[in-house]
Parts: sequence; C-alpha cells; structure tokens
Amino acid sequence: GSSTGTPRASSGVAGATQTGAGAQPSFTPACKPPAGRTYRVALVIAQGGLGDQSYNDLAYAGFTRAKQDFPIQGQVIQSPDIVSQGRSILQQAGQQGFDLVIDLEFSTGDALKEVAPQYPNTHWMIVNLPSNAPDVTGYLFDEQDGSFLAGALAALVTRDTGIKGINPDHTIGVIGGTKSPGIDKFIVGYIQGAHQVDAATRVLVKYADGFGDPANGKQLAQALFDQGADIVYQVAGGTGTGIIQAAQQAGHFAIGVDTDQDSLAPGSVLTSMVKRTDFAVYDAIDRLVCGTLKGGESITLGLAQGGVGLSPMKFTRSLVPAADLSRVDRYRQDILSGRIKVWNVISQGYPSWYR
Amino acid sequence: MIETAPAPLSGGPVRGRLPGALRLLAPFLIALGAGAVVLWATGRDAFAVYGQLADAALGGGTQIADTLAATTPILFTGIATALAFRAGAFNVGVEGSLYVGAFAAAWTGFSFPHLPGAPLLALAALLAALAGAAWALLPALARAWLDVSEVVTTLMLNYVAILLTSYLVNDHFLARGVANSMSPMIAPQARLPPLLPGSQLSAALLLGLLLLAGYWFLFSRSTLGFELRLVGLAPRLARASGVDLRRSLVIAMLASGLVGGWAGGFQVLGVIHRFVDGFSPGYGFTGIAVAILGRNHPLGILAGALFFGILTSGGGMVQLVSSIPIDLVNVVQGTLMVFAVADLGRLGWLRRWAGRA
Amino acid sequence: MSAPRIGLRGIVKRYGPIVANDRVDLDVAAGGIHAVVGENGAGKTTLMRIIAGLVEPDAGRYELDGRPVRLRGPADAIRRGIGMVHQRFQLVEELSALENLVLGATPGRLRFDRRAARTAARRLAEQLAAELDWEAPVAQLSVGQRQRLEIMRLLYRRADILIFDEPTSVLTPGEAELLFGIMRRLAADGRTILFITHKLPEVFAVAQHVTVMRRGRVVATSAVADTDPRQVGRQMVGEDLTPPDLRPSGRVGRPVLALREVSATGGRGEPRLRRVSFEVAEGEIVGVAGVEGNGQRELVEVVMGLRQPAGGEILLDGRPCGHRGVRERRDLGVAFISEDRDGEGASLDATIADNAVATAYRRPPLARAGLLSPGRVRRATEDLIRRFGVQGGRPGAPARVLSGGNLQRLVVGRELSRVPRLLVAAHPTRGVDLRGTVFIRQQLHRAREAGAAILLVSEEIVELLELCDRIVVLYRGRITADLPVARVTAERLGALMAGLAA
Amino acid sequence: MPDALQAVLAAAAPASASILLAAMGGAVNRQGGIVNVGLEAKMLVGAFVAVICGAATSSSALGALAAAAAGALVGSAFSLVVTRLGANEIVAGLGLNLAAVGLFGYLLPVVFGVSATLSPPGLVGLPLLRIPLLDAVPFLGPVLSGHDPLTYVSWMVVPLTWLLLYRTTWGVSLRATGADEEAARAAGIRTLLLRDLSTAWAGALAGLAGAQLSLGLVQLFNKQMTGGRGFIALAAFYFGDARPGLTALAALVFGVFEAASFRLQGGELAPQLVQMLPYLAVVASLLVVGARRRRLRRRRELTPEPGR
Ligand SMILES: Nc1ncnc2c1ncn2[C@@H]1O[C@H](COP(=O)(O)OP(=O)(O)OP(=O)(O)O)[C@@H](O)[C@H]1O
Ligand SMILES: Nc1ncnc2c1ncn2[C@@H]1O[C@H](COP(=O)(O)OP(=O)(O)OP(=O)(O)O)[C@@H](O)[C@H]1O
Ligand SMILES: [Mg+2]
Ligand SMILES: [Mg+2]
Repeated sequence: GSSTGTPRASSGVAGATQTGAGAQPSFTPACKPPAGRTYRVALVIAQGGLGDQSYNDLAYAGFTRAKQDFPIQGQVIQSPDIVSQGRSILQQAGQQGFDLVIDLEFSTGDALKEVAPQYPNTHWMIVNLPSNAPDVTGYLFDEQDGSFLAGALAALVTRDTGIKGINPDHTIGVIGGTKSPGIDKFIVGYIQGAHQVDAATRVLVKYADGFGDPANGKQLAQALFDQGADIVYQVAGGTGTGIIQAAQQAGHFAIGVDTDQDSLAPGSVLTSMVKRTDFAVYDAIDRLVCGTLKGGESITLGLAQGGVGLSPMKFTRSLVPAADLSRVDRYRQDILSGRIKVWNVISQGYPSWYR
Repeated sequence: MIETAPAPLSGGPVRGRLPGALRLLAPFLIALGAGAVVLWATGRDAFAVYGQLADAALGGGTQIADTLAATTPILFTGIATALAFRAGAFNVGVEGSLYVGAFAAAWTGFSFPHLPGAPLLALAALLAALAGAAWALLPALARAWLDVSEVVTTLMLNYVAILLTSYLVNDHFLARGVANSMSPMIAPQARLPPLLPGSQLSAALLLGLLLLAGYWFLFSRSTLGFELRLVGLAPRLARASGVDLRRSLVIAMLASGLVGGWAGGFQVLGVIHRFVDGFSPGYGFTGIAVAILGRNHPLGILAGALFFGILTSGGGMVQLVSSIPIDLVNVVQGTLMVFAVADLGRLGWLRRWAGRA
Repeated sequence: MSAPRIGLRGIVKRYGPIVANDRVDLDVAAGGIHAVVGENGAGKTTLMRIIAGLVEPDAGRYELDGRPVRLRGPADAIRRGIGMVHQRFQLVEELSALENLVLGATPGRLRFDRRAARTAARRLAEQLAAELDWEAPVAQLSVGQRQRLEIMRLLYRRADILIFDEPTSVLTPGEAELLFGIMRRLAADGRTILFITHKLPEVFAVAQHVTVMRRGRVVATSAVADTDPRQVGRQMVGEDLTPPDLRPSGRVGRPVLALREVSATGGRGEPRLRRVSFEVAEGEIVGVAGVEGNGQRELVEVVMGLRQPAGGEILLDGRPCGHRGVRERRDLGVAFISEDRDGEGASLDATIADNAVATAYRRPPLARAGLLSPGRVRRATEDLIRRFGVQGGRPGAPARVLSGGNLQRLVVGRELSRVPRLLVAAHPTRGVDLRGTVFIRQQLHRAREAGAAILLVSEEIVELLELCDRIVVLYRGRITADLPVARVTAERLGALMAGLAA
Repeated sequence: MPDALQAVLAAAAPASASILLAAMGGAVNRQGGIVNVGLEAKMLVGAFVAVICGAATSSSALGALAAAAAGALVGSAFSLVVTRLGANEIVAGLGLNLAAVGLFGYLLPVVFGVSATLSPPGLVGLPLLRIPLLDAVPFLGPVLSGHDPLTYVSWMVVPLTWLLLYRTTWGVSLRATGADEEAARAAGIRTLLLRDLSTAWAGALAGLAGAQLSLGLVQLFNKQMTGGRGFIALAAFYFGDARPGLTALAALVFGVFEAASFRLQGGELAPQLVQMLPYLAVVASLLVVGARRRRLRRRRELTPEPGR
C-alpha cells in the first residue's frame, strides 16, 4: 500500500496552452541545501547500459545536473551483468551507507523489496515500479498518455495530403527497440491515440533488435515507408537515430522519443514524445537534500506534471493545420480530466486488441 | 571438410619450459601487465585501479561471495565448451543452450509451485539439461552425418535461442506489472539454497565444482573420456582403433549442450529466480575464452572462470567507490584476454632481457 | 683432388638426452650417388635435415665445396642448390600438382602464370620420363607420383644436391626401379645425390659410395666397389644377423576370414575391388601381392570395416560381418597394422602411451567397467616399449619424437600385444631397419604359430616368399592368382604383379 | 508480389554489403589459416574512423579510405599477436571485440561529449549511384542500381578475391600456408608474413564494411552499430568453406532473408519468430547442401560393380 505524492515541480504549468506540449518541469532546487553536508548517491544503470540514448542516458543526464546543483558525491554503477549482479550491487550500496540509491533496473524490483528494509538509513528510488517498501520511492511515468497524443497527431497528419511528404493512404508506423511491456506501453498508447482520431488508421508495428543499431532502424523504417506509412514513431533509443535519418531521406516524417529530437532533422521530425526521466532523478535528489523524500510513496510524472508530453514542434508547427493542433490539445485536456483513459500495459497487461 | 575446429583448439602447443602450475598462471600475469599499459595510457594509476578492483572483488566476505557468484555461470559454460573442444567439436552454441536451459528451469520453477523443494529442483535441473542438450542435437547430427560445420549452425542457433525465449516470455509467460520482459518468480522452494546470506552465492557453485571434478574424472579416468580425447586429437587413429567417430562427436556435443543448459538453469534457480529476456551478458562466449585459456585442463578452467568472475564482479562493484567507468574495465578485460593467450616468451629480445635481469 | 661437394666436420645434434648425431664426419663427392644406411634411430634423417638446413647442428663445421657455410633455413639451402625429399612428403595435399611445383619458387611475380608453369612442368616430366595429372590435387596422386613431383620441385628450383630419405620404403618394386633410373640420370648430369635406405641390395644397385651410421656416429664410409652387403650389414648392426627360420609349421586350422565376391568402389565411385573371394585360416599367413593402387587399400579397409563393401559377403569365423563396424570386428579378435602409419596406425600428436593403448584401453587390465587406470596404462606402455625394443621416447612424450622405425615397432607391438584371431598387416616393415624387419617378421611368424590367421599385404617379394603359406595376387581389383608359396618364384610373382599372364 | 520481391532485393543489396565485405576478408584470412573472430572490432573501428575523417575532410571517399587503412592497421596489430606471439586467434579476437566496444564507450563521452551516437557537423554520406543503363532494366533496375559505391565495391570484391586466391602466386602461397604450414615453410614461403598480410587485408575490408555502415546505410557512428554483423560474416565464410562464391552466397542469403523479415514483421507471426528467419535460413541451406553432398557420396560408394 503506498500513498501517491505529487512532485512540487509541476509548478510551471506555463505552456499548457498550445498542443500537447505541456508543463515544463523546472530544474531548480526546492530549498537551499544545508551547508557542510554532502550526500552520497548511487545511480544503478539498467540493462542496455549507458549509451542507449534513451532511458539510461536520460536518467544519467538528470543525475549530472543534480551533481551541479546539490552537494552530492555521486557514483554511477554500470554492471556488465546487471540482471544477475543487481541484487549484490544494491546490497553493497546499502552496506556502504549511501544516502540514496537510484535503481533504474526493473528486474531488481523484488530484490529491492528485500534489501531496502535492511538499511533504514538509505533511501531508495526505483523507476516505473510503484513503491514496494517503506524506504522505497517509486517514480511512474504515463508514457502511454504522451504516446496517445503522438498517435493522435500522426493519425491527423497522415490524412492531410496537403502536407509535403504525406501520402493518401491512412497508414502510420511505430518501431520499438525490443519487444517488452516497457516499450509496448508506448506503442499501445500510440495506437489508441491514432484510432481515437480515426479507427480506420492503419498502424504498422515493428521491432528492432536493440537500442544501438541505427542501420537496423533505418532498414525497418524504409520497410514501413514501402508499406505505405508516412509517419513513424521511434521508441528505440540509438536505433531511432537511423529511423529519423530514413524519414529525412524518404521525405517522410519521424516522431522522436524521450528527449526533444525535433532538431536532429529539422522539419522531418514531426514531434517528439518527451519523457523526463532526467527530471525524476533530479527530483528525487532534490527531495533527499531538502529532506522531503519520505519513501513508501509512488510519484507519478504524467501530462499534468510535464513528466511526459509532446515537444513544442519548433520546426513543424507551421506545417500542421491549427485545427489538428488544437484537436490534439483537446485530447490532452480529456486525458487530464479523465474523460479519456489511455491503456497502461504495465499496470493493466495487454489489451485484447494488441498482442 | 571434416576438420572444422581451428588447429589451436586441439590442446594448443605447450608453452615455454615453465612447470605445470606456473604455466597455467603465467598468462594471467602477462595479461595484467598489458592491462596496466592501457590504464596508464588513459592516465590512471594501474596499481590503484587493480587495488580497488581486487578490493571490490575480494576485499571481504560478501565481496568474495559475490565474485564466486559471478564465477559460477562462467565455470559451467567453460566446462561445457571444453567438453566439446576435447572431442574436436568447436561448439560455439553454449550461449544458446544456456538460454533454453534457463527458460526450462524458470518454467518448471513457476509452473509447479505445489511440488516440494527437492523434486522441484531435480525436475528443473533435469529439464534445463534436456533443453540444453536438445539445442545441441541438430548441430551434432549435422556435423556427424552431413559434415556440416558445427560452427555456423551453433552460432546461428544462439540467435534463435535468444529470440525463441524472448518470444516465449513475452507472449506466454510474462510477469505482470513490470516494464521489462521477464517471467514470474519461481516458487520459493525452487531456489537453490544460498551459501552466504546477503550475497548471490548459491549452491550452484558447489554443483559447478562437482561437475569440474566429474570433468577431470571423465578425461583422466574413464574409457569414454579417452575415446573423446582420441577423437579430438587423432580422429583417423581413433577410427581405425574402433572408435565410432559419429557417436563420440554426438556424445561430446550433447554433453556440452547439457552442461550449457545447466549453466543457464542454475543461474535462474540460484541467482535470478526467474527468466529475464536477454539476461546473459555472453556467458557462453566467455566460456570459449575460459576453455581455451585453461587449455581444457580442469584447473585451467577453474582459474579462467575465477579470472573472469573477478573482473565481472570487481568491475561492477568498484564503481561504488571509484569513478572508473565500466568501459575502461572492458578495455582492460579485452586486453587481458588478448595477452593472456599470447606467449611473450617468443620475443627473443624479451627473453634475452629477462635473462640479463 | 678438389674439395668434396659436401663436407661435414664433427657435427653434433642432441635432442634432450638423446645424441642424434655424435661428432659426425662426412665427405660427399660431386656428381655421384652416395647411400647412407643404419638402423632405426641411428641419426640418418637428422643428419640429412642438417645438410638441408632444416636442423641447426649444436656443434661442428659444414662446408660446401670446401667453404664453410651456415644455413639459415631450407629456403637458404635451396638457394644454394640443396634440396631434400622427405620421408613424409612436404606437399600441400589441397593444392594441385602444378601449384605445388611452383610453390614458393616464383618470387616477385604477382600473377600466377599457369601457362609458363605448365611448360616448365612438361619439360621436367620429359626429363624424368614421368607424366602425371598436373591439375589434380596432390591428395589424388599415388605415392610414387607424389615422390616424382617432389623431385621435380627440387629440379624446378635448380637443386643440384638432392637428398632422398628412404625413398623406396614407400615404393613398389616397379616404381623403385623407375626412381633408380631417375637417380642415375640425375647423377649423370653431374648432380650429387644422397640416399637413405634400409635395403642393402638397393645400395649396391645404384650407389657409388655408402656411409654406415650407428647410434649417431659414422662407423664407416666406403666405395661400394670395395665392400659387400654382409660387411655393411655387420657394420650397421655391430654383429652378424643370422636370418631366422620362419618356415611355417603348416598346421592350418579352420578358416577365420572368408571373402565371397566382395566388391568395393573408391572415393570417386570408380570400382576398386571386383568380386574378390579367398580365405585365411588359423595358423596361416596369406599374402596379398600386388602393385600399389590395385585395390589393396580398399581390400584392407573392407576387411577392417573402415569401408562399406559395395557387394559380396565377408565372414569372420563363419559369421557374416560385412555390416559390422571396426570395434565389433576388433572385439572378435581382429588386429590391424595400417600402411598409413602417421594417420591410422599412430598419431604423432598423441603421447606414446596414448598410441600404445589406443586399441586396448577398453579391456582389462587397463580398464574395468569403463574406468581407466592411468598407472596400468603407463606400465603397459613401458612393458610394450621393452618387449618390442622401441627406442627414443618415454610414455609421456609425444609420438613425433620417435624415429620412423621405432614408431612402427610401437604399432606392431600394440597390435600383437595379445595373439589376435585375425591380423591384417599392411606393409608392416616399411621404413624399418634390418634388425627391426627381422624382429617384426618373427613376431608375425610367432602369431601364426600361436594360431592367428594373418592377412599380409606387401609389395616386398622377399617378405612374401619368406613368410607366407599362400599368396593371392591382386591386379586391377581382381584376384588373378591364388597359390601355395611352394609353387611361386620371385620371377613368377613379379610377372603376376605386373599383370602379365601367369 | 513481384514488386514486393523487388523491394526486398533492393533493400537487401546495401544491407548485406557490410557483411559481404567483412566475410570476403575473413575468407582470405581463413584460407591463410587464421579464423578471424575480431572482424566485429575492425568494422567498428572502420565505422568510427570513416565518420571522423569523413567529417574532417568533408569527403566520404577519404573517410572510406581512412576506414580501410585503420582496419588494416588494427588487423596487422592483431595478426602480430597471433602469428608472432602465438596467441590463440579465437580468444584474442573475442578480446579485441570487447576492447573495441569498451574503447569507444570510453572515448565518446570523454572526448566527444556524446553517449553513444556521433554525427559530427559537415559529415557527408556516400552518394547513391544510379547506373545509367542498368537503371532502365525492368525488374532488376531498382535492385542493381541506386546504391552507395561501397555496395558495388562489395560485389566487385567477390571476383577480386577469387583472382587473388587462385590466380596470383600470393594466393597460392597463402592457401598453401593455410592448408599445411610446415610444407609451405619448407617450400621457402614466409608463412608468418603471408598470414599477417592476409589479416591486414581482412582488416581493411572489415574497415570498409564499417564505413559502408556509417557512411552508406546511415550517416553517423554508434558504438554498437556493427550489431553482430562481424559474427554473421564469420558464419558466412565458415558456410562457404572460405571459398569466395559460396561465402558471398551465404552473405546474400542472410541479407535477403533479413530484408524479408523486416517486411514480414507486423503480420500474424510474433516479431521474434519472424526475426529468426535469416538465421534459420542459413542453417537450413547448410543442411540442404550437406544432405545433397552425402547422397552423392553414398550413391558413388555403394554402386556395386556390374557383373560381366
Ligand atoms: N579423418 C577424419 N577426421 C575427422 N572425422 C572423420 C574422419 N573420417 C571420418 N570422419 C567422420 O566420421 C564419420 C563417419 O566417417 P565415415 O568415413 O565412416 O563416413 P561414411 O561411413 O563414409 O559415411 P556415410 O555413412 O555417410 O557413408 C563422419 O561424420 C566423418 O565426418
Ligand atoms: N624432433 C626430435 N625430438 C626428439 N628426438 C628426436 C627428434 N628427431 C629425432 N630424434 C631422435 O634422434 C634419434 C635419431 O633420429 P633419426 O630420425 O635421425 O633416426 P633415423 O636414422 O632417421 O631412424 P629411421 O631409420 O627410423 O628413420 C632418434 O633416437 C630419435 O628418437
Ligand atoms: Mg498518409
Ligand atoms: Mg629417418
């Protein structure tokens, strides 16, 4: 049982106006760090390792940022064999009396449940799992919501042959780095969003063989374009850079993920589904330093908090009819108000319509 | 083409004039020297780093336990690979056997929660072994009857095994509520008892050592072992002496796959306690290095497995105290591998220099 | 008179404890054939390898035309015109004859000029009056052809000192004659030829000088004209060898091996055995006479179970066994001395002990219930080494340290360590010295007298006549004659082997 | 259907080029007696150098050349350890791969300030060449035309390799070295040097393969971008018994089935099952080849001598 806290960061609900581009969480310390005390924080990197240009890299970015803003001594632990070694790493981190251990590896969730209680002086943070022990804080992302908006936008745009690079058939695509619930959470949201706009939209799904093979990503994207897609959502980290290049060369569109990738190929990246893992890490450290990290709670970073959302579309906003943009924004409001419920693969399992 | 295994695999030339034990040790010393060069090249104090590594890997009870835990799967894959090499079969498919074995064990573990511990463990081990051996069957038969290079088939089947288990876990046996692809937990009674609470070290290590003893016994005390050795060393003599080359080849490959299956199975039963998609960092391939480093000799295999175990566990843990990135550890480990098999004794000038010094 | 073409002074070569060459002095005159004889392990090959630049002497002086030289490897030797035809041919089996001919001898040029090579090849072939299929991979050439190819390689490299290490040990009588013709012609052209053999008649047939070695030393060098076989034999062995009495007692029992209309085909599907039928009985040695390549190998393989017969029936003690594998036959008491010593007979990489027990490791006393006793294996090996006089290596050493003849003693000892029901022996005395030859023939004789049935494949007419009760002649895969030894003479046998009507 | 097939083939051509290049180098290396497990590393080095030099000189051609040179360099170093220090080529190769991945993982953040992907400004990819006449051919046009230069190089390397191995003294000597080193040395061949050269050559081709990935298929470097292609190349030359034709065939079979699998994905079959396709295709074709060989052999061995 864990109450659900809300991050104070949702402060600047500034740009909630235009499109899906929602709140921008602010990277500013919530308090003045107490002088003369340095905190020891460990960041345990997940399967796939640094360089996935996705989940791990983002968390690491937030971690480095926090190191600048707070008096912390941070260690990044990357194991060649995290799945087997994860538990030992947590155990030894606890033994060495770290103040906060940030665990990015999902498969160590159960280990954490057993290890955390042994070290009451250490705080623990885990991503994408609800808190499962007193000292453990869970950070949850509503990637499905952001992906829903991406899917809706894509479905709208793919019908609009007025836009250069858009073909007549209502087909869009998505490429996942690997087949796993964490990725399908994006994909299912994307499909649901597309079908919300037009149930007839064809959404083609393909998976790459990892997060570091851009050539592979490019070939998959080309296969999608051959099959009539003109917009491809990439949920594949480093592999996605190849997908974006494919879109650029084919004169079609890609949709970026995790960070705002619109500038990677200006005009060819329709938008990006931004996910602020970096902020989650920053926030946890912030709370640690400010003494507000209670533990035993799960913090959700969704559209409302700016944990997920669409990019401002710096280069493509002009291409897309205002009507479409505002329609996407309406969907956003509906999700916030709960009028639209987007399917969450992780908490709900797979929907009957996606296997 | 019958002789698919590259020459060096048949034991390899006896190096230098060093006595047995030292001969097995020498490469590791040379290798550490080479690794030091890399470290200094990246502006780090090699001694300090090695010190921290050693401390992280061996600095205390838990550290040693975790290192031994990291050694266990490599010990299994090392034995598995050596089994095939000895008989002249270059099986690079241990990784594949490991995956299917791991899955079989996990499946047993979570499918029969009502069975008591002992029989459940036995069943899991049995199915892991069967799965692993089955994975080596096709390459074995293809090599024996069709003279099809086992290198290609086993290498390809590795990818197939990884994809197959990924399919099974994603589409049929997925644990709820987590972001990555993994099976449900195995029943508690299906876990191998830990040797040291608070560490990952499980009884699997003992099984591994037992297996190693069995490996030694097979090749130095049994007629079957003699046959397999003869086939690997002198196939034509073996054939003329009445050894059935096909049978030996198949036996060796299946034994290799079986042990590979255990490598994965016991990793699941002892450490991970579930199947996780793509969990292996390449234990199977490390096993190749271990077998060759150890010249298929039981003690050599043990030394090789420990060597990599220390690097894996130390390389991970050292980051808790120092800022040496894993990539640098990989560079060092890679260099270590290269030079561990090099014979600096062949460098005339070095020998002379050593002679003078 | 001018300095000798080759002059060796106090050459010493040690291998661990063994002194392979012990203060050897040797002069070889230009433009002649110089024979080197000696028992197995006497150091002949080692000495020749030193001359050919393959082995560095530990001490001593090496002169060419009176000028001291220090060879830096075989390439250097070849540049100075010295080439060697080894006991084990140095040909690359996978490559074609033509490619082998020019291999390593076309420096600088990138393009492999087949036409030029072929013309050179044809010229050499004419010079040696020996044609062969230049495009075929060497693996498909007969032993004789390979040897001639080796010779042509040396000539292609303009060698004028040619060293032959037991060239005739692998040749049929006919091919040996061919070789001698070639050697004489080369000598006549002023080339210098060194020639190792265990067969004294050959020495007196072709050589002008003969050097005798014993235990690493040169005990005598003399002009052939001034000596005789008995004297040379005595110098080799150190004593007179009284030829043993190998006459059969004639107590022949029930048939052990029976072939009925057995056919077999070779690797490329060509027929090799055509409806062969004969029997071998207890206490009988049946010789298979024939020139290499007339089906002997296939016959042996079929009998051993190494090759599936294409037709016909093979009976062991009356029971059909055409379908049985090698092991089953060995378990029925079949033993096998292969003509292919370094492959099927023994393994140079395996230890002497491994080789010694390669066929007995499954039986008590070495093994019980699948468990092997290393102690027993070692003792069995030492026992074998003692009983069959294998010299030059301990059980733990790799078999490659053994000289050719000693390795053969090891193989023979292994197969005869217990009296077999049937012994299949192919060229058992190839490359074995006088004493060893006598010894091995005695072993075969004893086995026969102990009731073994023996199938002896050989090209040595002497050996066949000396040992056999009956001789069958194999020509073009057919049995062209099956005679009791009393009814054959050397001449008649030679004619039959050559396919001339009896 | 035909245009689906056409699309697959057109996609397979550039996709298999890197494997083809690396496999050809590996084949030559293997003929010389060295099993090159380190191709992966050399491809990675090539891909990296190609991007760096390509950007620095803003010429993709120079980038590719530099990649080849770098590959050859690494290859030679690797070879020396094997030939002169008697290192076991398998372990050394695996070690090299590990070291390379680690090296770039270390360099990218420290030196270039990126985590995995490097696409420096001014980087120009290889052009896509339209072959005038070929272009017009009905079905084959798009298949054979419109690829990057290195793809065409990869095709030309196949006959080149054949010439190298069977029509040059160098090739003959190399094959002799691989088949029977002792005999080759006795024939006066400098076997070690020859092996080093063959490994350098393999390195150069692997380097080009890397360049084809990082300048041809995509225009950027990623520390994992070789994605195991070096091992597929290994399988290819084992498949082809190190003979150019068969090796190339294996590489193309893999490429075609991979391209096909990309298009089959998204159907009824689970993605992982579809992804197995290229690997299973390689195994299956090996079994077919083996089975046919065996049937022939047995028929030959077991035809009884016809009675007169
Ligand atoms: N010299 C050798 N080295 C290694 N393996 C060998 C050797 N000779 C035979 N083999 C293997 O032993 C097995 C049986 O060999 P054998 O020559 O008996 O085949 P075979 O009986 O001709 O086969 P088939 O039954 O297909 O005709 C084959 O797998 C072959 O690859
Ligand atoms: N490479 C080696 N290592 C160790 N011992 C060797 C080696 N080569 C030869 N010997 C030993 O040196 C001695 C002479 O060997 P060598 O081959 O010269 O004899 P040989 O006269 O040629 O005998 P054979 O007539 O049987 O060929 C033998 O005792 C042999 O065991
Ligand atoms: Mg459209
Ligand atoms: Mg000799």
